[in-house]
Amino acid sequence: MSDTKKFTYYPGCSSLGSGAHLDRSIRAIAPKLGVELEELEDWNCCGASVGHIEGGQLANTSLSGRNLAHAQQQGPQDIVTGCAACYLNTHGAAEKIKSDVKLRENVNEALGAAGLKYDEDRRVRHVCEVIVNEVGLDKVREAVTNPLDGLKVAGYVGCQTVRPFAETEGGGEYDTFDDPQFLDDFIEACGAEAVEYDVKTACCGGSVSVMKPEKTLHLIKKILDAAVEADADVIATPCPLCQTNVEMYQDAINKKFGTDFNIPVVFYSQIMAVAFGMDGKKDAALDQNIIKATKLEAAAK
Amino acid sequence: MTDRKPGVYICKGCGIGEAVDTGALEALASGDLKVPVGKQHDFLCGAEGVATIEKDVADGLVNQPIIAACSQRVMTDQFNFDGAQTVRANLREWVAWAMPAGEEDTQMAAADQVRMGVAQASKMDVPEARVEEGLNTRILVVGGGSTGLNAALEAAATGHDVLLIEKTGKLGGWGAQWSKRMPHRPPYRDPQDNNVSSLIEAVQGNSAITVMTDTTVAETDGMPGRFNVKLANGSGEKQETVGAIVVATGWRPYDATKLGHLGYGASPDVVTGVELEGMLANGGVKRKSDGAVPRTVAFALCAGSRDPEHLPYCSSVCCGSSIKQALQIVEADPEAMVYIIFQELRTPGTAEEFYRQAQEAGVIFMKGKVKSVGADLTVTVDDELLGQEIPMTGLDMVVLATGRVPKATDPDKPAAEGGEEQLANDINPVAPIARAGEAEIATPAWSEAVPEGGPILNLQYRQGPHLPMLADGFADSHFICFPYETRRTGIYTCGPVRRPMDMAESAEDAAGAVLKAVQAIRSAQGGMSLHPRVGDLSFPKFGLDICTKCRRCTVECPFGAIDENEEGFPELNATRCRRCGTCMGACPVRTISFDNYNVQMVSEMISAVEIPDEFSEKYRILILACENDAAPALDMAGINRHSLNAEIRLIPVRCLGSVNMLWISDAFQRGYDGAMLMGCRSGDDYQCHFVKGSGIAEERMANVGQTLQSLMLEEGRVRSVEVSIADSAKVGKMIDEFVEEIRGYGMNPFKGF
Amino acid sequence: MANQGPKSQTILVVGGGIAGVTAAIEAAETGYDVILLERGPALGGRVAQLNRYFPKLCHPTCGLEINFQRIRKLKNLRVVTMASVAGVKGEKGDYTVSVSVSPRYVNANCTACGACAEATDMEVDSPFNYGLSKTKAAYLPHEHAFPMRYVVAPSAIGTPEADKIKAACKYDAVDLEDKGEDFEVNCGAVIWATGWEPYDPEKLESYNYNLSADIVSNVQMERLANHDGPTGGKIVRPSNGEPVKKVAMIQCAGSRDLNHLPYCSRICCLGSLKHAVYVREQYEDAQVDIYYIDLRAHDKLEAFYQRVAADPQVNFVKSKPASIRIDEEGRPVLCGENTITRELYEAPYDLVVLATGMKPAASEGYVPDIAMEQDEYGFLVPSVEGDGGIIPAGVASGPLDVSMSVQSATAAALKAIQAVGPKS
Amino acid sequence: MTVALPEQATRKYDLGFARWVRDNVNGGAKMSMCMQCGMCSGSCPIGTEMDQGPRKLFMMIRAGMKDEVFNSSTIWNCTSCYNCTVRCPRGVPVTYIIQDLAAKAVEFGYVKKVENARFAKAFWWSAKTFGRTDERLMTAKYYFSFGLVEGMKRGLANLKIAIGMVRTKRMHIGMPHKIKDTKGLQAILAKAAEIDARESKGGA
Repeated sequence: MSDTKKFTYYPGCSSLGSGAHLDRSIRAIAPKLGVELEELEDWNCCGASVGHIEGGQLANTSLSGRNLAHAQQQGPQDIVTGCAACYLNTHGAAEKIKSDVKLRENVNEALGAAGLKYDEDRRVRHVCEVIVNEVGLDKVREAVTNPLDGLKVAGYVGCQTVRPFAETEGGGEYDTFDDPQFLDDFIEACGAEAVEYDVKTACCGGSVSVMKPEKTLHLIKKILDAAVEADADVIATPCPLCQTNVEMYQDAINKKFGTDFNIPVVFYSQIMAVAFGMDGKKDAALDQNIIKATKLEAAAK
Repeated sequence: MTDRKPGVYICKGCGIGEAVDTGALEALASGDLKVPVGKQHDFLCGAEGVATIEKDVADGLVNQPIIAACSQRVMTDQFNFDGAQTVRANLREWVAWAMPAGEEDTQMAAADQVRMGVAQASKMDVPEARVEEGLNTRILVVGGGSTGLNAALEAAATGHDVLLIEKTGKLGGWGAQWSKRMPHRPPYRDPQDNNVSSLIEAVQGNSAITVMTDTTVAETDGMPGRFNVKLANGSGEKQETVGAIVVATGWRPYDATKLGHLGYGASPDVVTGVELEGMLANGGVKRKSDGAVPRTVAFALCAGSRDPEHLPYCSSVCCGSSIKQALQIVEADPEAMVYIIFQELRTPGTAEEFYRQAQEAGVIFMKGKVKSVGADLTVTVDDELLGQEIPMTGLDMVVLATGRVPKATDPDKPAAEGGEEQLANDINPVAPIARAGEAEIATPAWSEAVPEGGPILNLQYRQGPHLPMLADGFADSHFICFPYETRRTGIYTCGPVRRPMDMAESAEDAAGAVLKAVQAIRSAQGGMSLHPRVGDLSFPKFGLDICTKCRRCTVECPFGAIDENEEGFPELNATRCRRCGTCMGACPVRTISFDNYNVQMVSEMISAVEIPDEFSEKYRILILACENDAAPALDMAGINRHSLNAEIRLIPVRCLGSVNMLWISDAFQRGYDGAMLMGCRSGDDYQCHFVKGSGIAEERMANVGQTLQSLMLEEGRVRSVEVSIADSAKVGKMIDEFVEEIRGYGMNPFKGF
Repeated sequence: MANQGPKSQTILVVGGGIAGVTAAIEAAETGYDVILLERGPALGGRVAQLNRYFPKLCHPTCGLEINFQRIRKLKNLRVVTMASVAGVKGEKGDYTVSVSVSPRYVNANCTACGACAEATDMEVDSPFNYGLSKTKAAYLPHEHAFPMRYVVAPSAIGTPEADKIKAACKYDAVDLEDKGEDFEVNCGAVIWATGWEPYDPEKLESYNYNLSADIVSNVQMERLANHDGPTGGKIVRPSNGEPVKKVAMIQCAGSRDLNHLPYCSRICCLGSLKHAVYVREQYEDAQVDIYYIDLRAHDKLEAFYQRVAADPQVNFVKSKPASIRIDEEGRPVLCGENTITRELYEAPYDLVVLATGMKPAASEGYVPDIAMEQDEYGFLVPSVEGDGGIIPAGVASGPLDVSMSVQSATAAALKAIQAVGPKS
Repeated sequence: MTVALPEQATRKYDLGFARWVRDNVNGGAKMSMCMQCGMCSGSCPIGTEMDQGPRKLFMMIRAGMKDEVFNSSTIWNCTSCYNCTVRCPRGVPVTYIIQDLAAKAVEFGYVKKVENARFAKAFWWSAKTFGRTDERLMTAKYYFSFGLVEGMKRGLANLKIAIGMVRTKRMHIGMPHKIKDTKGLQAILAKAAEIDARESKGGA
């Protein structure tokens, strides 16, 4: 395809674990959307939301600095990631380094210890933002060969995919903080129905859910309740931590609140893969969902 | 008018033709009413209809076209003819759109509208202006602070000579003693240079402006266009004539010695904002106690303001000026710890930017009331955000942001005798607001403290020497939409004497007041009324031959326009007059009249209505409606096609104050069954642009009761009601209820007499 | 040019709200020729849509009535409605202003008889009621409109309804071919009084304005309380017409917020106090909670604040609500932190009023680039280098209340007559 | 390493601590813009888990209440949802400040045993050792930081989840994922720590 656009792809640590199916499905759909992903050389952890606590701010920023330095070596193309936390940290670090001369100096001094340097301003983007701003919905629609008629999807965006950058210039101004439309647009473009879902940017508890789930189960319950109320077949999200939290705590919630949730939670990219007529396992990675998305599996070729 | 040539023009359009028999109306005009010209037209306001009237006027057939069509509030341009005096009879909004089509009662109402129009014309003359002699175009500005300096410059720039007087020996007022001012231009973030010295220079260099310092006004007499002002300075008194007066006497700080609980007096390092400003302007802030530069400073806002024990109002500028001072301190010493302790931080508009600037500079804002300030400068704050009482120790200085007291009186002059009633004629600041289910909540007493001191202008008016002022002592307009609507025509206040305001707003206010002064001078030259009856050339004429010197007109004039001469007869200061007709309404012998509005005219209109006999079961109710609120509300009732009772007969009046009670007794003697006065809200919170028209009418009505009793009629047959302009949906029901009550009394037995 | 004096002494006023109307009348009453342009079909602007003014609780139409009477008497004041400015050229004393008049489809023959409205069933959103109700496609702007003349909605043009509307008019007042007109005005000074627009409540994302009809803006609340409004003045839940028992006002809905309007809009605190009065006048058992950051009742308006606060059923919560969600019964629920008590609340209401701020209309419309500066919010300030021939007035120059707007407009009138020089 | 903390102030509203926060905490320079509206605290999804909430915490910082701030539960319950940050009408990066206060609390020894500190330790261990987060090892390290018994308990509670993860190949068994140049990465992190230490001395 002549209008293929190349990106340096930063999969992030979850791609090797809990978010493996996000990574797999993104890699699968990218060519269909005219996106070429070249994996970032020897990428490291972004620091997530806790790295600074033990490591300190500079060390934490230097983690991103190392990735940015590698991207700089790798070519002029923008960095793209599918992970919300990776996006948050890497994008945030790049923006900070851009505006803070002192920080840039310090990060480079640290990078120097490994013979690296970062002396430019690299744009760090989220896959969803790239689909909205670069690919365009029309192209998504064109790629659909297996429209998911009748599938009801609750589009759950979560936090960090849109906050705090979606409305900023650096973040591509691709959607809003509280009521983003892009995910519903993706779902509808795939021929499925995006149900009314007003908790789309409610918080799943993030890393607190990992550490102290007893404090946040009620948050996840709200997300599930709304999906049930909207009669959704499946919840779709772009965020690996959201996917894992909302999926894996359903048992614990059922135990604590006496409910009987068993709702599949998938990535938008898995839905796209199915709608694009790709393989349900190999491409859509539906086999990696703990709660099986049976309707989606049935629709998959 | 020597040669009246009335002509009745009846419009059939807009449903009038369908609602009433216009042919019969035409016949009535040319028949019983003997009007020489009577015509009807399908579309009277259209080009052809207007041309018909124009031609009759041009041909000399008609000089009083009586337009029996729509309301006097519409199609005014179309029905305005050179060389003719137009009379409007409202067949549309008040008859065709409000009463059932084709019915006898509707037809009778329409016929009476025509009758009243013809009667009105028979007593109307074209007013001729009364232009006074010896008019002057100079503008007197009282007060040489920044507001007054701006006013003087604005007036001079508009081509007027200016006399600027200042009580002290120096121009510039507070502003001249200050360092910087609050920002008023983008980016609204930094204190700006004080421009008062350049204002002083500009004034002193302007040949059109005469400056007199050490001067006050001893007495003010005369009227717009010709005020005679006696000026006093150390050496004596001097008489000057000016066309209009702008009062910019400004403010003084609230007396900090009354703020003992805030430590004032207990420590020399508790200072007022004004004192701090002086330090900032003169070499920087230093402690009075030891001359050291303070490094920790707390500002206590609302020191005396928003406090029922002191100043009940918000002085508006203290938040901004304290922020400015805090910024100046921090600028001089970035390590200084500066606290602003507020209850509500009020930086309205773009001043919010200034607040942010101070936050950015590290000034700490604390919400809470300062409970006490000790002699050791310990400030005890009820810290609302931490939820605890905090003693703040280690302070080097405490600044009290004292409020501003308007100088609507001169504290250095002795209090004048009389005139208290002109003070605080305003909404009671503690009056409860109406709530559903609570019929009447008792109003706590409001101690209307008459501001100390004597009158600024010492007006030699029947209504007292003071500038009228509102409850808090500000010499401001009573009206939101007309901030320069003065009760003393030709005299306009501006700046902090009118409302607490900063220098930028005061400068603008000065320009506004000067504009009104310019208009006052111009109107005086043309013999025209000022706001709200702008351009009206009529004025009250007094038939002194039958005047009983009862003085009601001089007392009741809301604008103090009428003096009593040495013999006790009323003497009009024509350019003070606002043409409301309150004097006319007051006169027991009906001897005050306007050329185009007089007791006889309305009497004739009342008499023109045909009163059906007592067997007809048709009642007649007279409604006299204020033309600013009630009459438009009745129009809008028609526009909305709300129904109006067909037994009412409506006459718009300039103001209920102009309603002469003899009209009411006339009406009953003629056989009307009831009478209703519709005016605007009265009382402290009055709505009347002639100040107290509806209030006066209500008082006068009390006496009508006696008249009715003497006629053996029930007092309830007369009622005065408040109708606001927004009552279009209600006014019809108010009338219906009244008519129902009248029906309860039965018909007036005087019918047919 | 120096000694020639102005070529034109006409004063042009752009904007027919309270500031523009005031500026035009005040200037005309000094004898100068004045042209007043209004973009909409009637004069009065935003204040015509208000129910009452604070603190007197009097009706704006009262003052407008006086002003309209003044206009009727002024032969030297010409009012042009449906008119906006497309360009300004020249300098003080000699401006050429391009005026563009959009079609009203109703000409000066109109008597306001209303036959056109009766003839059609087509309805459009009522602009006067901020979309809270519908109006006929041929409509009188409102009962107090000046000029008292109908308008045909552009959406009706080209439909059979338009033909019905035209056929109903006996006075040949409906002109479906109206294309508007463009003309030029030569004038010596321009007063720019283009006023404000309510900040779009949809932009306050977490308040979910779109999710409930029971979340209204403060300007809509004015219509709800107005006898000429969608409910005849009865304050009810727009969703179901039921009476309100618990009402919340949210201050600074958009104002004092770097994400929205960075400045304080000045009027909203007082406006909400007034709205509390509207509610309490109608309902004995209603409770009103006002959520605020700082209650800004400046100068003498403090007394109004205290008078409203004396009502035990009006409460003040120092808090900027974080979000509004909709509960199972469809009621809006305010969520946030009470900053005095540190309590986190989730409080359901029957009606929530967003005290949205004032956004300068000039920030969107045409602004002459000569002699005019805009601050970063879009308010107009006289240019330091300018010749003083173009003068901002009213809310176009900053967030002001009505009284201050009139004050500003009166001052602007003086500046304008100074700019064109002594009457020749 | 950060510039040394000032002593707890003896008088309320001594600005020593506030200025330390301004100069040393990520986002702290913007904290002065807070106008105490409550938007942040009200926006927090688990605000009920916080004793003070960010708004009041900021006021306490101004009041110099250092120990109360660092001992506050507020700094340990941030979910990083960023609602407060994007909604703050004054542009205060609330999330950054709260998160960095947590880091400072660890640095200055206020807390050792809260979950977050343990979790952060486990996380950083993985990041530093392998260059990547190995969810399995990190989680185990976190659980067992509570001690053997508690670690077993926590592990067992989530056993079903772990089994699901393993079965769906979202948790691997075997050698941890590692970057190639762990040495380089560790050198970078060591250097960063060195710079921090140097700067805190310079600033002190």
